[in-house]
Amino acid sequence: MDQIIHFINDNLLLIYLLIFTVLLGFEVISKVPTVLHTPLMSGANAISGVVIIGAIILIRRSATDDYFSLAFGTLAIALGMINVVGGFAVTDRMLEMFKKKKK
Amino acid sequence: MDQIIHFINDNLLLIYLLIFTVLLGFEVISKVPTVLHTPLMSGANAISGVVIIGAIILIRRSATDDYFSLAFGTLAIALGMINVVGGFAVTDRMLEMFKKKKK
Amino acid sequence: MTIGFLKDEGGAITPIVPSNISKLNELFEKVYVEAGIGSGAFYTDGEFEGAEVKSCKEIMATCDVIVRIDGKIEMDQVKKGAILMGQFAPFNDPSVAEVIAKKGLHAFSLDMIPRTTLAQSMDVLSSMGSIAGYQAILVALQYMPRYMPMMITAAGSIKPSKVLVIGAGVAGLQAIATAKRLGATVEAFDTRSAVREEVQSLGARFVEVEGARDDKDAGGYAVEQTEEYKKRQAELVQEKSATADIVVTTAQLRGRPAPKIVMRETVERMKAGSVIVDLAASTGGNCVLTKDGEVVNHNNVFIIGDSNLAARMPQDASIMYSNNVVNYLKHIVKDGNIDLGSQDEILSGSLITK
Amino acid sequence: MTIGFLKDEGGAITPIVPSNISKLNELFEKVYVEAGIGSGAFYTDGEFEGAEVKSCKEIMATCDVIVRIDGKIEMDQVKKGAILMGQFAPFNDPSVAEVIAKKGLHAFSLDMIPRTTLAQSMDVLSSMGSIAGYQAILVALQYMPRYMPMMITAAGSIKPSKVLVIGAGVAGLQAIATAKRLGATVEAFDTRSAVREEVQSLGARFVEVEGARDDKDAGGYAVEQTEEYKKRQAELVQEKSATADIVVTTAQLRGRPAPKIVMRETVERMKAGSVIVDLAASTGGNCVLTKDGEVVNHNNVFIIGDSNLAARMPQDASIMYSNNVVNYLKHIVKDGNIDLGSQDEILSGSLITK
Amino acid sequence: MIFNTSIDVAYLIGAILFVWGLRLLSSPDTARKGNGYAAVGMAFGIIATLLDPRIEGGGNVVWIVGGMILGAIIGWLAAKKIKMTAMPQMVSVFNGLGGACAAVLATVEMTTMGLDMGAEVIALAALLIGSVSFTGSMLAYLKLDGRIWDSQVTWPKHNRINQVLLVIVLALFVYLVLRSYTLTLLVVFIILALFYGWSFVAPIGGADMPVVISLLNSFTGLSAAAAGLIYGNQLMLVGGIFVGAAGTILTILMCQAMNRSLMNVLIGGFTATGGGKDTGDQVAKSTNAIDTSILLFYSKSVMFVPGYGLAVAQAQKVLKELDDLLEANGVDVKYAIHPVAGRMPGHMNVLLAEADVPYPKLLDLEDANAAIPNTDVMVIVGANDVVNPAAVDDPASSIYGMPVLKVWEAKHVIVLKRSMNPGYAGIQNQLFFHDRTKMFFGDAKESIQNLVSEVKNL
Amino acid sequence: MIFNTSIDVAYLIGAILFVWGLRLLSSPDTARKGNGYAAVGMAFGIIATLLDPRIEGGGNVVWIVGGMILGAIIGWLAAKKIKMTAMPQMVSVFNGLGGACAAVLATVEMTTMGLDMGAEVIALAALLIGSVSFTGSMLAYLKLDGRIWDSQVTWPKHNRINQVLLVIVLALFVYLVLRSYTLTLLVVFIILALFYGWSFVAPIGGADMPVVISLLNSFTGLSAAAAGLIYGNQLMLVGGIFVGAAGTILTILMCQAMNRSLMNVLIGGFTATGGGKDTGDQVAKSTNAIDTSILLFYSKSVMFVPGYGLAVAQAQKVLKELDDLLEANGVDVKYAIHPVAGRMPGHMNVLLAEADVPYPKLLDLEDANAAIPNTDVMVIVGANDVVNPAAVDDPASSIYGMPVLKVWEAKHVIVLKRSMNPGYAGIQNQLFFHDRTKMFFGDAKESIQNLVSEVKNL
Ligand SMILES: NC(=O)c1ccc[n+]([C@@H]2O[C@H](COP(=O)([O-])OP(=O)(O)OC[C@H]3O[C@@H](n4cnc5c(N)ncnc54)[C@H](OP(=O)(O)O)[C@@H]3O)[C@@H](O)[C@H]2O)c1
Ligand SMILES: NC(=O)c1ccc[n+]([C@@H]2O[C@H](COP(=O)([O-])OP(=O)(O)OC[C@H]3O[C@@H](n4cnc5c(N)ncnc54)[C@H](OP(=O)(O)O)[C@@H]3O)[C@@H](O)[C@H]2O)c1
Ligand SMILES: NC(=O)c1ccc[n+]([C@@H]2O[C@H](COP(=O)([O-])OP(=O)(O)OC[C@H]3O[C@@H](n4cnc5c(N)ncnc54)[C@H](O)[C@@H]3O)[C@@H](O)[C@H]2O)c1
Ligand SMILES: NC(=O)c1ccc[n+]([C@@H]2O[C@H](COP(=O)([O-])OP(=O)(O)OC[C@H]3O[C@@H](n4cnc5c(N)ncnc54)[C@H](O)[C@@H]3O)[C@@H](O)[C@H]2O)c1
Repeated sequence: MDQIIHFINDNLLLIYLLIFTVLLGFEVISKVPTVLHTPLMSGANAISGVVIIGAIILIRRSATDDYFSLAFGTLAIALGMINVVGGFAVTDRMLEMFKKKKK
Repeated sequence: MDQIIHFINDNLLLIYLLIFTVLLGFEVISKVPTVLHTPLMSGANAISGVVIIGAIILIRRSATDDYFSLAFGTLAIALGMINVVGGFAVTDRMLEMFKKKKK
Repeated sequence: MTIGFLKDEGGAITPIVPSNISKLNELFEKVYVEAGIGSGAFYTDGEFEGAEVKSCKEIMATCDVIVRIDGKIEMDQVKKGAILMGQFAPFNDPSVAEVIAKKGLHAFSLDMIPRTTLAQSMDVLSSMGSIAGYQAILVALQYMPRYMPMMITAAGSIKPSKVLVIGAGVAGLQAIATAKRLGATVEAFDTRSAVREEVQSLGARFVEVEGARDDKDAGGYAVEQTEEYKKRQAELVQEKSATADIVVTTAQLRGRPAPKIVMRETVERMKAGSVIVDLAASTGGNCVLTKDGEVVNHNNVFIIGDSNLAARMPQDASIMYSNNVVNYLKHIVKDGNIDLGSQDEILSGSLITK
Repeated sequence: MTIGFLKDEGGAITPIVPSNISKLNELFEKVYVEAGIGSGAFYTDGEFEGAEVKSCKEIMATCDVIVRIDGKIEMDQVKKGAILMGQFAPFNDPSVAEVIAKKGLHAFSLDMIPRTTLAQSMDVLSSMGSIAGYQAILVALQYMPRYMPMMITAAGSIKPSKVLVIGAGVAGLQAIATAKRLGATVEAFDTRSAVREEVQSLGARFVEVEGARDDKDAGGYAVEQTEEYKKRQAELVQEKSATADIVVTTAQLRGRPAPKIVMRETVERMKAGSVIVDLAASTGGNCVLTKDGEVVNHNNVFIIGDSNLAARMPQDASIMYSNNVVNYLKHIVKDGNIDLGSQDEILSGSLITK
Repeated sequence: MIFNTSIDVAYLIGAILFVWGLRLLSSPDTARKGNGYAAVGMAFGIIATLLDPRIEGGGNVVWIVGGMILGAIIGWLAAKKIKMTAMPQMVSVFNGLGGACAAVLATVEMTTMGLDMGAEVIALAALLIGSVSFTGSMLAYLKLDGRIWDSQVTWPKHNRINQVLLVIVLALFVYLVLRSYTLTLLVVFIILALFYGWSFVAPIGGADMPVVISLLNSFTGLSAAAAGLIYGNQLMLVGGIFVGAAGTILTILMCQAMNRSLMNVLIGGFTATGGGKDTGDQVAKSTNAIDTSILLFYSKSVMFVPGYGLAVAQAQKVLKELDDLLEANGVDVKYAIHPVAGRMPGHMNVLLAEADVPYPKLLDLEDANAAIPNTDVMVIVGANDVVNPAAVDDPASSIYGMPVLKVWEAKHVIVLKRSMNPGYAGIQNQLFFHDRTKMFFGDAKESIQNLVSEVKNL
Repeated sequence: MIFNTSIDVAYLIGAILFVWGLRLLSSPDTARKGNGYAAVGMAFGIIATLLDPRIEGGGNVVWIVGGMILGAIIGWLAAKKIKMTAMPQMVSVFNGLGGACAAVLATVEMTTMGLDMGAEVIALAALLIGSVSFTGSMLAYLKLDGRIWDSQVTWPKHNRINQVLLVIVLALFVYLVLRSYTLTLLVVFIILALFYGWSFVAPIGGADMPVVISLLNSFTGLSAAAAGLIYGNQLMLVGGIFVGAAGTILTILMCQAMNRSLMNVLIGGFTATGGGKDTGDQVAKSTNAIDTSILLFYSKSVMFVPGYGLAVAQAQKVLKELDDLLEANGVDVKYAIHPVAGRMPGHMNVLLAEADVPYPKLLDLEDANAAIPNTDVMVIVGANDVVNPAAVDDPASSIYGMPVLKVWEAKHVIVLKRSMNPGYAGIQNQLFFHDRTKMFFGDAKESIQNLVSEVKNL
């Protein structure tokens, strides 16, 4: 409990930010047509690949001979990159059908 | 320039928060029917009365004999309170016409 | 003042219906109606409460105002200074006014009421034209051996009839509306350019012949067109009629014979069982084969010449005509009198004995 | 096999139209038509290309299949073993099948084709009934002295006509649709409960008389109703007719006289100029005053008894009838032969000489 | 510690309630609830501030409570007593007072505390923005209330003067921050700021005041945010910024609704009533689909008056659809059919029958005129001559004496047509300039289609 | 210093682009652009990370670039080669890999660094969520791709087992945090987490996999956010939380679109194809206004097949409105009129004439059947018998031999009716169970009205 209170005290701005981000996430999605559910899911998935940044940081931080970190880090980078590149590309393909017309 | 950079560095979270708040403000208002413009303006105006919090802080902080601050603070509180109470009340009256029907 | 209403020779429409008598009693001292005046419209003499039923002779001899739809009133038997009301068509026979004036009588011709917005409630040409347009389609359907609407059925697909309306004045527009209602494909022609939008406003197609003479200054009536124009129009009509199932013609020119628009060869190219309804029959007809008051069967194309189609619907026609007359009288009778010298546009426009 | 088509006595509709001959040539060795068969529908003999024009006698003497709409074929002059086709109405006269069979002939009665979804393209009752319903309104308008649609005009406001349709089968529904199109306020009656939704689907109001006998098992045809029910229905009809401008009755019971629904007093309460169109006239009529084939003027209410309204529109009626016949023949003729013993529902249902 | 945290959480909740409240406020169905949420959020903030143990000082409860009660009473009474029509003015006053509050706070801070440069910048900003908001709002109030006319407060080249003024104020701002600051200079600064607020609003047309109020409202929000920075209070900061952003968007939306840009509005110099189309001296007020749809949706009775324009636009079917939608929501819908509407006898009947409008809904001239005074909204769909008051009150008119539909006797009149052009009779129609009339320009079919969409969204 | 700040600003821009991108993604018109924005945001983030001078360590550019190129190529090829219909599976795989990435990072952090308790909690959370997301997504992929059937992976009382499993995992989590942590225990934890992910998805119906993927996607977002906390990276944190929130809402919306609750979906055990109405053994697929409207809007040719239901619903006028809207957007619209549609000869003609459908748009049986194979979407509006394939392929049927509209030869078939009830002939209709058929249940008029609203919003 104490720790939680401490945490809140120390990270008040962070908490504001997180909650507002959540609100923004809700607000942005709240009125989306069903047909966009899949592309949206796919797009969101691509964004969640942002975790790759962590992998890059991990490797950049690692000693050049820390093969454990390097190996796993590279694996993580590859995985994340698949998620990012594949995710955006596949979303784009899904959305091709929507480019045809303008009102 | 330097100061700005410093400021950004020191208040990164705050800046995130502010920008996200702005985005949220945009997003929340972006599709509002014309007829709600006035009530919305009025409601937003009432919220901007949040400045009253500053007035309260000012007085609470002041020494009991700092009549300059006390006088001005009380003036500020009264002004703010008019804004807040009047603002919400008038908004509510404006919105009375909308309560009639439900779809 | 007293007013008397006479019956047209063999006419089904009555210029006065029972429900209007009370209104006339407010304007006139006494109201007379000829015996049997309402029979064509299914009114018995007994229904004309508030009016006195008299013979034609008596009415002519005594009344100050005498109304007969076609205006054919024996002037010799009429009281001096009396006012006659009817459709005298002075534009067709300009001498009529003179004759009446010579007899010391006055005459209001209801077909001379200006076609303004204000006068619409008195405008017998509009109300009767409207009925004629409606009936034009019904009478055509009586002869046409085909469905008017489209029908996709198990026993075959029937295409919608094509209806061509030539002259989209009041009658033409109503014909368009009626044919549209029954599901026909309707096209219409007119020389006045303003009509285009009106035709389209009824959901029909406007077939335009370019080069029509302008008509802005003719008070709403059509002007006669050039030879070149007539030729091109005739060609287009030939074209359209060949495929039309029903042609309704209403083109009239005030004071002149009706333009000949549908030619013999045109008729001969039409499908068997097709129908032409010619509302301009009384002034010669828009179709060269038209005979006024007759149905001509020309190679199984029926040409119906009838300028009095309103009589096919005598009850409503009588009600509307009577309303027009009453509205008109309300307008011109002031304090139990008619001021023949009035500058009122409607009164002076329709007073032909000046 | 050869097939020959005969003309009805004085009938305007032809059971074969020129455009269908080629289809018959695929089914039969030779196709014959009686001279003048298409005249009522505006077809000349010359138009029947692919068929041979012969006299009635010759056709009867030579053809294997003989078609005449009303089925009135001189059996003595017909070749032995020939197949007759027409509307023999065996439900009205059950002896007819026997008579034909005795002569050694076979007969298909087109009015006995089952009313199934599959058989609809051969169903002459449907196609002719549909036309009759459409024409019922047109013929009524020929007599009614009033506007059908509502008209708010400067010469007075005209209320829409009230149309009451009794019996909403094929003809009744088409009458409803046609009256609606022309702007009437339409109400309809029927004893079959399923009709309610069908009536409403055309935008008309269904006037329900409660307590009708159920009819689910009568193959789509109406069953006779109880006395109590008849009484209440008559009362409601009395009510509705008193205000109706047009009453169209189509109620028929297979093999029995048409139910009497519109009584004398009902008619006498109707407004002058109102019209009753009785499509059940041939089986006695739904109105007691109906005379088949006549227009009765009863106190200025017109009662039109006509069970053959389709003949008012002979061209399309002929096309549809002919399509029905061709579709029917296509169904029953297999490899140039008709298998009289077939178990096919449509064939065996309409074969009355078994 | 835990109490402090609760205070922080209360602020947080307040902020969330602000956001959620404004979100609900932007849809008619939930607007009232949204206002309530925001008010609760405000209560959270105020109570938290009152209880926050981290604020050290005299306490001075009496002063606080006194000020609060005084303000609450004044605000409450003002809000309740004001006439419905004067509400926008009231909002303007309230907003000005909010700005004044921020300005007062900033002044006190400037004079009493030793601020570092950053804080000084922020305090001066709050002072400037608050002051501008104060005087600007007050002038907006006076203009809206009709107490001051545009011409009374505009000078020649006013916009140029404003630009110069702004430069001076900003220069003084920079000077105050960078160089030494004296009380005198501060007072000069305050006076200039107040004056600038007034002068800023002065040349803007009276009819554009709502836009100005919205803009000044977002200013007040920013000044509150600035004050929040001074006091390190997240709720003020977040709330202020949020309102600032929302107000800005709202201002832009309001300009868009008038088909103008914000710049265009601010440069000002427009006619007294914007948004309408001019014809000669008179100006007709115009409206749009959203406002009209809400007007229709929330009224008890609506009467359509179809005319030739309905036929030209072939709008009968969409009109019926609108009718159906309104009926489904309990609005009583009728049609007033003038005998000569259209171009042939019975023209409207043909159209409305095509659209399946039940006959009992059609009123003829007499019935319609009897029903009009009890009708909330008359919607004139492409009719003109048949609703021309000249027939009743202008003996010189060519249609004088013709019975017309007295639509102006209803509470509201909406006229759907494409332009100010006359109808068949070729005469001007004073109805369009009537107090209760609003023009809804555009092809009738399109306009009604838009109404249908809007009503569906309600 | 300034460079550092630029990096921070780049992250900030990345975050804003994420938000803006997803916002644009939620409307068909701008969706593609939105995806592009988000991708650019990601590029900002990655490049900023690569350049950030504040990260000290070996650099190891080769490893990084190697990993990136490898991943990029695999991802790109996978995305481009995959069949259109298999895209959801692909997304699932991608998502699983993202989760795996987070799990790997967390594992490395757990093993290599001395973390304080807070960081440990966060790392373990990332590890847990990432692992669950990984195996769950993989199973979802296998199910969606038809490689594994529900029955192959569900055990009796599966939900109970899952609950127990969850408790064990969480207990281990707490133990790892509070008590000493050993590598063995960590490995056990990882294995359990991976297994739980699998087991969590196993009992959920194959047809519900899209919902599951969306849920797991928001999990991945959360694990990314957790990783962001570990590395103190705002973009990861904000982006992760944002996607987590958006994903959660999206998951709920997807459930709503199927008329189910999330709980209902997760408890699972449903039929292989959810959302349809059952009739005997066969299941018809159902659809809704939004999907249908988009299908119609973005197709080249649409053919309506009106039947008796159109008449009953009196939907002819709204149908015409839909027609107009589609035509206005370049869709070719036709009507196929079957000769016996309705209840009287010419029934459909009467209705469509009333709605003013131009005659050339009406195709009779033959013309329609010729045009159907080239038609994108057939919309059956309350017809039944006249589109029954039994007439063609079931000699036992009472309507065998009747010519019908062969609507099933078009690319898509949408059937508007209220239920699975038969029509006049009283016989079942196999069309409803056809591959290309989707049922849109409801009164035809209401359904079409909804379509109209949706099309207008596109
Ligand atoms: N009923 C008859 O038998 C008959 C026959 C002949 C003449 N008239 C005369 O016609 C007039 C009828 O009066 P009314 O009020 O029906 O019509 P009106 O006075 O002619 O006015 C019609 C109005 O509709 C507007 N309009 C035209 N197209 C439009 C569109 N697509 N969308 C929206 N608005 C459109 C026009 O204004 P914008 O151009 O600004 O859009 C016009 O002012 C009377 O003067 C009458 O005497 C009647
Ligand atoms: N044309 C004629 O002359 C004639 C005459 C008599 C009989 N028939 C027969 O009628 C049939 C006509 O075929 P059809 O395809 O037009 O009709 P159908 O086969 O009778 O099917 C109509 C369908 O419309 C649906 N429906 C009813 N009301 C609805 C509403 N408000 N909204 C949406 N859907 C609704 C019904 O399904 P739900 O209940 O699930 O909604 C029903 O399955 C044929 O069998 C034909 O033989 C025709
Ligand atoms: N103010 C009002 O409210 C009002 C009321 C009724 C009529 N009017 C106007 O009165 C005028 C006359 O109406 P009407 O119906 O009595 O006209 P009409 O009977 O004199 O003529 C019928 C139509 O035939 C057309 N026509 C003439 N020659 C033609 C030709 N060669 N080819 C094709 N068409 C030809 C005319 O243009 C006219 O439209 C119209 O302008 C009408 O709008 C006004
Ligand atoms: N399957 C198909 O496609 C198809 C095609 C055409 C007709 N049908 C069916 O065939 C049946 C007969 O149609 P029809 O038009 O030849 O019928 P019909 O001519 O025999 O009778 C006309 C109508 O009168 C009604 N009626 C009988 N007695 C009545 C009474 N006392 N009062 C009121 N109404 C009374 C009947 O119910 C019927 O609706 C109907 O059920 C029809 O739906 C089916």
